[in-house]
Amino acid sequence: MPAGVAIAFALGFTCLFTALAVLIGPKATNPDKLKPFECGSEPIGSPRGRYSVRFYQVAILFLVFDIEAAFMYPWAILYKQLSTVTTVINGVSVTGVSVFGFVEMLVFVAILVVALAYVWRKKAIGWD
Amino acid sequence: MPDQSTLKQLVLGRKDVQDLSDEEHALPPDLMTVNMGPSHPAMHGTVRIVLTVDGEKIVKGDVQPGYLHRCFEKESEHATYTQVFPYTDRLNYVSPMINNCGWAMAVEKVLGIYGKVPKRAEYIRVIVSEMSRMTDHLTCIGASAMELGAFTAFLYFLKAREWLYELLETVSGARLTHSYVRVGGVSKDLPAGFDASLTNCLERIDGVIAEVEGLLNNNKIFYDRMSGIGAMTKADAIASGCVGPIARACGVDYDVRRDYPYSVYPELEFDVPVGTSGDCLDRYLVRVEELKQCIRILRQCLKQIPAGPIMIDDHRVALPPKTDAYNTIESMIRHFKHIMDGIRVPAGEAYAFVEGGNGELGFFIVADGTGRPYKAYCRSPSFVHLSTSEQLIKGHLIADVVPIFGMINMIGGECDK
Amino acid sequence: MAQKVLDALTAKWADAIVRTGSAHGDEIVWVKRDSLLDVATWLRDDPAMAFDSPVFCTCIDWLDWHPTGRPPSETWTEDKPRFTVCYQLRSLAHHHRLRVEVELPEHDPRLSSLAGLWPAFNWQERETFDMYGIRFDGHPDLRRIYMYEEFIGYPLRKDYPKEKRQPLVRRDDLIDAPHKAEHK
Amino acid sequence: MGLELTTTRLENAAEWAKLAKQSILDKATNWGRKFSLFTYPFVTACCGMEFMSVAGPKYDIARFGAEFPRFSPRQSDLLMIVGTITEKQGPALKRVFDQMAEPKWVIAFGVCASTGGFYQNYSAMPGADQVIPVDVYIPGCPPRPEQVLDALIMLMDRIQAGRGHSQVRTKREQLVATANDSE
Repeated sequence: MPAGVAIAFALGFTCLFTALAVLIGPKATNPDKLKPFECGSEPIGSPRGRYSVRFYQVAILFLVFDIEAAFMYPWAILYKQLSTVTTVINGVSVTGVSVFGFVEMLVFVAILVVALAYVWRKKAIGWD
Repeated sequence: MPDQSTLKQLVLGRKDVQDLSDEEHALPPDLMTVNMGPSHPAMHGTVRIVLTVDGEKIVKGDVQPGYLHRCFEKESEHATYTQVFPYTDRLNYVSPMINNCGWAMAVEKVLGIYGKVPKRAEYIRVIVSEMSRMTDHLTCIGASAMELGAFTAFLYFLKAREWLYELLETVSGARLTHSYVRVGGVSKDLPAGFDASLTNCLERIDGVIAEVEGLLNNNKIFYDRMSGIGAMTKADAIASGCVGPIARACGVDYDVRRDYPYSVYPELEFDVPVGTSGDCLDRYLVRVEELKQCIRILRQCLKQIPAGPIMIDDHRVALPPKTDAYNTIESMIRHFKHIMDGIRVPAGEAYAFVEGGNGELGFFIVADGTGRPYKAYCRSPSFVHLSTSEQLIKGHLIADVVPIFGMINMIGGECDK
Repeated sequence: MAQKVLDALTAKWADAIVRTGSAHGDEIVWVKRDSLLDVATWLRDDPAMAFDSPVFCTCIDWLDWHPTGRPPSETWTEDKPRFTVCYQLRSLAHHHRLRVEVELPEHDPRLSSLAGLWPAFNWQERETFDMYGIRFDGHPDLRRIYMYEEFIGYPLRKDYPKEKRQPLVRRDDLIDAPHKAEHK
Repeated sequence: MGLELTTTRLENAAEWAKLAKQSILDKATNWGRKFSLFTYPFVTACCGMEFMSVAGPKYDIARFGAEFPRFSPRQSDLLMIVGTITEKQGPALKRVFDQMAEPKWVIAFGVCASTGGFYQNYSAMPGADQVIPVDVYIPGCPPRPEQVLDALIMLMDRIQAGRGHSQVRTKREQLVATANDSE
């Protein structure tokens, strides 16, 4: 249920603001406005040319490590619950601290560090 | 514009499609032309570069200055010698006082009173130009650090620059466009309590420089973005007329204040930092070292400044004192004639140069005996350094254009005159 | 100090040199237009001269030049050359300076470019061309550097009025549209 | 219909009375716009140094919500013309202004941007308003940072009153549209 509310809120806000912008915002289009912005000069060269494949490579690598960072957020929130272990000793629940949460993330990061080392050695990150 | 295939072979040695061997039959991507236009934060707003890029690597850059051409020469031909001072402020508006001193020395050279300016005035000129040189280096390093992402260094240096602006404002009345120096001396004496506030300000700036050096000197990101970028060999630097911090970074041991000593620089000792590899990092280190030298010079000047007149007492050049001008008719006429017609400079041509913020800033004046210069050419270091930028950015990535332009310290007003 | 440069020059290039002089600490040598390139290469390559550092290149327009306090013979007349292109050179090794000046007539302001010898003059000659209309033969890419391509005329010449604007773009709803008046 | 579209010069009081009426929604949106100005610093010359000081730690422009410079006209609504505009720069300025999203305001920072200052010659343009409509002019060469902050507050009042050039133009278009529909 709370996830549903969160999603509803998110969608609600985005739709509200875009609707407001569309309704209230004044519109004045002129031919110059639709041209691409090139620091104030006449746009030259066509964007249709063949791009170097390196752009795609660097983008994909960024995606991998970006998602890795994204996974850390939920982990950070749940860190407290992950590392507290409640064991029941003769009827009394004792909460101790375990390193489960930390090790779990270490493993996750270690895998990606191996990937990073491989990519670094293959010089896929740099441009030359 | 040479067609794309020759460009590719010319620089990158890539083979054309026909003679590609089978296994490397991947189609080479087209060269893209990109605009790094006039209104771009890294271009200080006044330079347009048409970049021909292969992916991210720059194959050819056509640098086009001239977007801030405000006709310094044409305006100064229509103004008297003293009226040209406000125009010289706006040449290198990051260190305006040095331009003033340069113009004043050029006119004194044509007049023939080159060394006869009173000692105190010379000392005041050195003090205010060294303060102006400090604001130049502070702004240059701060702005290029900010362009590389080090926003804190920018704010620290801006704080230090504010202190200097306030001090320069107490001296000349304006924060930036001072028009303080006059032919034959300076317009006003230093305000009371100036020494104390200057020494206090210098200590604080020492602290700020130490802070920013701690931030930037061994900062991995800053080091990687700066070292090896835009390197220039010593021979190239000399042949392309580079001077100032950029030439010193390449190892050219040339500083106008020491090699062609003018004003009271022979009585001050300071050393000239010289770099080795000539890349952006060396330019940064040379500028930081020069900041410290400026502080050292200022401290010596404060100790050695003599009392005395601040204006040469040659009636052809100096204005009559205000008390005479209001009481006696002759002085009033002389005052009026001096202001309206300007200083009568005998016909002749002379070239005088000073060590500006970016290097040798010279003024070539042709005088024709009237009160207005017949020709006033300004030799601007930024224009010369910008002409080397086409070679410097070749082969680098697009992102490297930013530190190169930051460290060339191309000031629009001085570059486009 | 650079007097010995002038003596060496006159000794070596007696025919190419029109006259020499010195003003306010700078030694000046007037060179004929067609032998400028050889003198310049010699100045740069000769070990005794070693003028390796270019300082500036500009042009003086002598139109209606009448210096006060000077004999009337110096006022400019139609037959005298109108433009003088000055190259200032410096030798870092020998620590001396020299200004090479070439006088050009009004109808044919053309001389050989020194951009090949010193790269600094590449842009400075383009600036002199843009401002004074001096053609530099052999310059790799002689086009306007400060003004825009559509600009007509050479602004720093004495006969170009200071406020004659050639606007590229103006707002169309200006009350007093100056550029319309000019174009009519 | 008599409502002349191109210039935003207000000839008569009657016309201004019609334009001045603001609905609650207008007032609310103007209030929102006033305090969140994203500046596009069109920096060219010496005023750039003063613009740095204005954005710097001492005369902080962040206190007025206009601190974050956006270097693309798409994301900015206040065009600050900082420094001299030369004839060669004119087309670039006009193009950047046209590419800005509505509503947009313009501040001419310094006397060179307002009237060309003491550069009255073939290359310096006599003021940026030869090319684009300017809302607030700041005198001074360069203006003191306090003048800049004062000009910003002046611009905020104009935004709140709906008297910016782009606001007046859009209001006029609405009036003309409603006038045509009612016929």
